[in-house]
Amino acid sequence: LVLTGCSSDTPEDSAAAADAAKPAPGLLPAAEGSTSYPLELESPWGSTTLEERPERIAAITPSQDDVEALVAIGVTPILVSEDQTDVWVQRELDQEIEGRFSVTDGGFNVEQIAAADPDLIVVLGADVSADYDKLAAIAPVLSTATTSEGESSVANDWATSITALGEALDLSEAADRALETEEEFFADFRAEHPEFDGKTASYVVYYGAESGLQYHSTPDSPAGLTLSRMGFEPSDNASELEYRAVISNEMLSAIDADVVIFSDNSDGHHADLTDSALFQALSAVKNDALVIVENHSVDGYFVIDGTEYDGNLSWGLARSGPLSSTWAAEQMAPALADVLGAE
Amino acid sequence: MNTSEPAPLRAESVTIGYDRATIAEDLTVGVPDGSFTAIIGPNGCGKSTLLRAFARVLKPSAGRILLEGKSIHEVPTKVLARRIGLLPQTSLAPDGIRAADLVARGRSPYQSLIQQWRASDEQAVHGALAATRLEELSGRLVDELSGGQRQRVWIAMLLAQQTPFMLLDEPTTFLDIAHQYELMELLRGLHDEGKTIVTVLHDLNQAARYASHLVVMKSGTVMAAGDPRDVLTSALVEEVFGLRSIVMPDPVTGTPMVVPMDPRTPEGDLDGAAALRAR
Amino acid sequence: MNTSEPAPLRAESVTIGYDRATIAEDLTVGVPDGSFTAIIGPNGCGKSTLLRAFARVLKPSAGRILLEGKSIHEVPTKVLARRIGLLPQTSLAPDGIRAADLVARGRSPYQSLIQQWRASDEQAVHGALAATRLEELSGRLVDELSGGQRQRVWIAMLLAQQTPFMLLDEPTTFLDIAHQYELMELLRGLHDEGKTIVTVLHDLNQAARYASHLVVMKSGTVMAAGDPRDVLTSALVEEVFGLRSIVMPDPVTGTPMVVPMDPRTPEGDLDGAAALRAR
Amino acid sequence: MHSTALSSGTPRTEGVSDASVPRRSAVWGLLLTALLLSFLLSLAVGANPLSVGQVWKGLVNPDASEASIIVWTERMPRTLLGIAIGMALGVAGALIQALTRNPLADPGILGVNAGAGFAVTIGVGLFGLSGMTGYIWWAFLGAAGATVLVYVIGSLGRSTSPVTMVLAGVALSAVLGGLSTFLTLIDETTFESIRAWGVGSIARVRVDDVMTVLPFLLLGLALAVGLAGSLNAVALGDDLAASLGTSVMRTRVLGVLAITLLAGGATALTGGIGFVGLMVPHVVRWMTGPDQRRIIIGSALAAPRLRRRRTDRGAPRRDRGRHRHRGHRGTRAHRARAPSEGERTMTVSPGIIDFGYRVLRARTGFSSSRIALRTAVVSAALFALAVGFAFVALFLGDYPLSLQDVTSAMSGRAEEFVSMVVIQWRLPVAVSAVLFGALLGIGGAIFQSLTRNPLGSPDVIGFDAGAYTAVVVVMLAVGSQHAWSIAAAAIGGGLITALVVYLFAYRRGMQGFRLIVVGIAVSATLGSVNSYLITRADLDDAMQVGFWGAGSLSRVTWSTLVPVIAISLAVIATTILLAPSLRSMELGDDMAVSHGTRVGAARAALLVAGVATTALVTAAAGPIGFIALAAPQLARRLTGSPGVSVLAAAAMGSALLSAAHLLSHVLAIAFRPVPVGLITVCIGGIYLIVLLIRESRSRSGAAR
Ligand SMILES: Nc1ncnc2c1ncn2[C@@H]1O[C@H](COP(=O)(O)OP(=O)(O)OP(=O)(O)O)[C@@H](O)[C@H]1O
Ligand SMILES: Nc1ncnc2c1ncn2[C@@H]1O[C@H](COP(=O)(O)OP(=O)(O)OP(=O)(O)O)[C@@H](O)[C@H]1O
Ligand SMILES: [Fe+3]
Ligand SMILES: [Mg+2]
Ligand SMILES: [Mg+2]
Repeated sequence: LVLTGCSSDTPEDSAAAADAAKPAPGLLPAAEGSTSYPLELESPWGSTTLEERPERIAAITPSQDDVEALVAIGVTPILVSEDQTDVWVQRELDQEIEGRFSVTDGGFNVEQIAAADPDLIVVLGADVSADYDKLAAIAPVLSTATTSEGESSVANDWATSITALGEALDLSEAADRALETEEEFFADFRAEHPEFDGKTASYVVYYGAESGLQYHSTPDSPAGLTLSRMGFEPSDNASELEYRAVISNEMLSAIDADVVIFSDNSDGHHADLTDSALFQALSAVKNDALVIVENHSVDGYFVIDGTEYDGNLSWGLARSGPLSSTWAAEQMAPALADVLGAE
Repeated sequence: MNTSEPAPLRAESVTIGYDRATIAEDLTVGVPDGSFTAIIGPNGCGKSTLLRAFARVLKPSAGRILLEGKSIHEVPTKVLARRIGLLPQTSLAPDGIRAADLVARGRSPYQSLIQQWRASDEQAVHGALAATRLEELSGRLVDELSGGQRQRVWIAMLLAQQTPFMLLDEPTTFLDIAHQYELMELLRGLHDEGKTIVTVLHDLNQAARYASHLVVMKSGTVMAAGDPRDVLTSALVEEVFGLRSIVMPDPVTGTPMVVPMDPRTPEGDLDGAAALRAR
Repeated sequence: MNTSEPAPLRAESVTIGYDRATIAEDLTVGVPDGSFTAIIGPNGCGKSTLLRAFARVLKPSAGRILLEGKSIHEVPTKVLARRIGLLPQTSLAPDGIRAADLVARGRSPYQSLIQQWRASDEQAVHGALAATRLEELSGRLVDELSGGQRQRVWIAMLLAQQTPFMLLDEPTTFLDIAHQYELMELLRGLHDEGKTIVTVLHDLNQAARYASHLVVMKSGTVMAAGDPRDVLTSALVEEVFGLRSIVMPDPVTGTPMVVPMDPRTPEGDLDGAAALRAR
Repeated sequence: MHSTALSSGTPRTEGVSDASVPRRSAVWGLLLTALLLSFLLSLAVGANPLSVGQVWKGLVNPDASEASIIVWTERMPRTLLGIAIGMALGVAGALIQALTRNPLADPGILGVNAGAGFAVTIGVGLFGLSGMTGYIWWAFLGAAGATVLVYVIGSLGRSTSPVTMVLAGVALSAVLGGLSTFLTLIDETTFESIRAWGVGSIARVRVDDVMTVLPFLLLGLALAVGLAGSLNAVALGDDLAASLGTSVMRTRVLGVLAITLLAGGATALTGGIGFVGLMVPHVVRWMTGPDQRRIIIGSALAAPRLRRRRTDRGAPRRDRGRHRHRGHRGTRAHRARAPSEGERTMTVSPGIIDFGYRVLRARTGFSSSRIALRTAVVSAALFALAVGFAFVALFLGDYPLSLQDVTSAMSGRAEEFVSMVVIQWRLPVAVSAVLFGALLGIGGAIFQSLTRNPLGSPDVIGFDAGAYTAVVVVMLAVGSQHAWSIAAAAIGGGLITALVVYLFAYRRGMQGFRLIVVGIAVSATLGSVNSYLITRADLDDAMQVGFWGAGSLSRVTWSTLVPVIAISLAVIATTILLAPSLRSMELGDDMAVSHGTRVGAARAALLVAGVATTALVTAAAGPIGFIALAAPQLARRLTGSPGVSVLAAAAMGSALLSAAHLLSHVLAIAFRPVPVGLITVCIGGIYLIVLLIRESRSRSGAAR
């Protein structure tokens, strides 16, 4: 059977995770001493108390957003969702993650989480209202969800998440450092690529004839954020489109920009669309400013202009975390420079 | 079976019909105390409609149906169901039901949550099966019975309901001649026990033989009512049905016997008015 | 309507039945050339089963049904459908169909993709509606007709099929007496035009009056067959139906007329063998 | 072919159809005008807000302008395609309804959709199939294969029975659908690429693909038109059909073939648009009358427009790691030819009547009852089984607990966390498996009995869609997620839907048929409303609803369960009180009234109770499909009871759901977690198929 970035590993035996319950050395960096325990952890669904500095951390957001945040400050979680762990996280990890848990239609499998015996449960960017009580019975729960006017929001803002993690784990300095590193990276990046400055860019993903073309670079979207940090401006129609709006053929002109990054998720059938008269009429195409990213996510690599790269660029662009966005920027830079420099 | 005190059932200037059409207007017709009433009349004249109104299946849009002086629509349905039973012209049997089960359904007016199946229910069903000679077929699937066998099952169900008033719509349909007469004898027996029988019949001779009271309908009105011996004449048959006939005494019972004329043998034209055969 | 040459239809030592039960074994029975054949017999004796076998709705498990010497199961169905028509004992009308449309369905054996509705179809339907006096009801919904009206629609459908062989299973069911005799007259007229009529009847007097050939069945066997005048005797009625009766000449037509005995008037006991009334 | 039908459909004898002729020609005019209008509209309206003038200019002088490109390369092919697919599905629906004489049958019932989906799943998952053209062939073959299988199961007895065929189709569809979902669960890649195919949109189909399929559609259409006359005959019953010169067998085989060609082709292109095939024939029949020739042509004309409202429903959502599974529906009954024990008289307790089966008569001074021994034994056994399964499931879970841990937790002597896992986490789920199964069984039994149709289950009639809508509204608009408010919303939504359906369907007494038709329409409308609400909602809320919409027991806690238990006690009590009325209504309204049943009131109350069962379960666990449909039919075949028995259906529902619950635990331990709903569908479906095959073998019924 085949796997893609959106797919899952075969779940590892959770019983094995329980066996390895002894704290592995070096799961997290040494304490900085800036946080004092016990620490009250608030969330819209209730609160828990962290009695002492945790070591075994379960990161249970299905999309693994919290894993990236943890790894960014040097922490290795003991339990994550069964989705494949991405390259940009993998390359920063210095040891294997102990266990995986499955996400089914019913929600979190709380028994698997309990069996891993965590002493902190991190859930950033997911609503666990229904399971909160059960999770809290297992271990203290850290969430950055906020409440306003009775509605809870789990919108994921990296700075908030990382800062909160730093505080809870007594790693505030590491958190600040991670954020600074990212800032520095993009400052350097913009300096290195002045040709991107002020150019408009759109990022679209093509899912094949069946489900069509989606627009992914609205200003607040992960890809939009990454592109703007790289120095680009949003394309003309970016603010009118919804994130992941399906662009019908009739409306293709809406994606036009100085450069169009076109991610092909259709198993190589993108010519169905790109050869059409309406697509050929785009100014980016006429100006030769179309970057086609062929996803071979099954085998974990992608291709731009005949060159293979490791990892899954689509997923990298679907995040704007400190590890993913810097990685994505690195990957795209040569091709973009090629297109824009040749202008 | 329990004898019931005599009880008059009557429609008082009722208007009955369906959404699109009024079938009978300002109709007044009574079922005499403890009578064996037969309703005859041409197809579509409203016999079934009247019977359904008596069984409060149809609600009259004007007028009232009275049972012992009280409007039947004011009597609790379950109570009424122990007084008046109906055998509709056509009925539906649930898939896969067996004869005895269907008959047992006739007991439902007597059942409550706690009293679901008393010895009296058992006896009533048994009696009904015996009276319709269905003992041997009682375990058979209703779907797999012949037309006549099935009709007897429905009659048994009505019998099991043990109501003092029994309304039957063409109960002899599908029955062979022996079963027809057997059914009529059965009804007569029930009548003798005090039940009031109201039945729609197409066989005028059976009606004449067994009924103590004959109601003759045409186009939603009652053309004649009374003792069959007085009512059933050749002229009436011609007027109501448009059928020329001779009416002679039944050689067995002496009741009127209608023998239709044969249009090919005009010498049989005993009646004067050889009018057109309308509808 | 087209006259058909005389054509014999017969069952030759057939075994017919249903999965669980064999209804008739090694039964041989013929419908004489151009006859008006009536089948009589008690409920459940196999009349409908035999009729369905003649109409090749049921396939005999042994023996053959022959039409003019050829097994009907070898004739293409559409061709056979122009020769033999059936009116089943009970039928299903599609929801929301109107009378004329239902009658028009009788023309389907004559229709093909290209010849969907010819003038001859129109005439046949019109004639059938006229013969059953349904002209005025032709636009009505079948669901909303009275029992007798509906039965006439089914008969009209069979008429519209214009087959030289017409098989009818209890066609007088639900009809009032005038319509019953009208139907019998209609069948006689069709018979005179050369059609072969086979009909199951429960009214022995009608059978005697109209049939040229009577088949008397009991428990899947033929007890007697022949001219009704010869066949229909009080002894036979008692033997077949278990019903004591007197058989006298019909005052109108002189054919045998069966008048059932009244069990209450034993002086009517004209027959010797006052046997048990079996089933 | 239009003109043939138009000129031939109506016998024009003077006086014959006078009443209906003008109305009919008006209907035809209406349908044709509407078709033309929708054709023009489809050209004029699109994603790009071109003005009518631009469109017209682009249309009449094709050049390189954007408008012209859009009109000629986008809108024209899409329009023609939509018409072709709509016609195919509409006609296939008319065919299947005529063949099975069941107004609830849609082409999917022959396994077309599920077969196509399964084949594509296998193709993608095991053979690395990709791209539309590949899908089409696999889908087509899958549809054909499933249909043939359904037909074979349906004809195992001495003759083909439409009822068995329908049931077999429903069961097979359920199983294939379940297996497809299962495969995609194992291998998410497959799922990702199939999901879009399965949503049923024609927006992205390419002209080339249509050309591949078009010959099949045309052949199917020709066959359908050719069969119309025979279908008219078959509608009169098998006896008359035979004597009218129609070979019933041949009509069925060809009809099934035509359906495969039409629906298989359309499904291959679009991934299945179910509603068209179900609804269009009803709308058309209502306008044109019951003649199949008119219905078939009318469906062809009408379908393209109705279809358009359903396109673009499945805007992709971000639901990584969370997937929703469509509920499966199905099941259709047949007179249970239980082995006849009529000849051998056996009475357990003293009784004088031979009921044809063993009867238990229990009498005390206070109460009395009679119950078929087999029904009693089977129901008791099923309940026992249900409780047993649920109990065993307590011992299984991902948190490692010893046998002793569980037993001591049950007796309240375990350590706090252990006892919480057992009592707070596992016990409510186990209890809900038993209770919800019973509720669903009861709801199904009530509706199948009221509508006299084995397909008449609450999920088909649309009451769970109503409950779902109300919950979505409450969650999204009001923002409340409390167990009581969700339960109240679900019941309220179900009841309002029921009321609406009832009001529409009521016309001097209610008929099961009209109830069904109105129900389907309402259900379809609500389905669209639901997807609209969800696509409009912001992401997180939508995800929340998505979670809930999947239908799963594992999130049930005592706080959600307590309200359900409280209300369901009332519902069950009502049902017990009304069961006698339900039984007497099986005999028709006239008979029921004369047996002392207040038909109107009883029907309304039963409707409420039936709706409440479904709504309660929907509220607590999300929609759980198939049980309401399958349990009454399975129970009936096991007990040999006449009609559907509420008690046995409840027991069967319990047993099914708790067996599925247990199995999902076993699978999770041995392999990987699988949603309960999926397992229910698979075991229920397979079991139904087995019963059908057994029944066909022993069936009499040469005649039927
Ligand atoms: N459901 C209905 N809706 C509309 N009209 C109806 C309905 N049922 C019967 N009718 C019409 O009412 C009239 C009387 O019908 P009814 O059934 O009472 O006749 P009937 O005397 O019983 O006739 P038959 O002897 O044929 O059974 C008929 O003209 C019939 O067409
Ligand atoms: N579908 C069936 N399956 C099994 N047995 C059947 C079926 N239909 C009829 N029978 C049985 O076959 C026997 C003959 O039935 P048939 O219908 O031929 O009787 P009939 O002579 O027409 O009776 P009636 O006058 O009551 O219509 C009956 O005993 C009946 O119970
Ligand atoms: Fe996925
Ligand atoms: Mg009547
Ligand atoms: Mg018969």
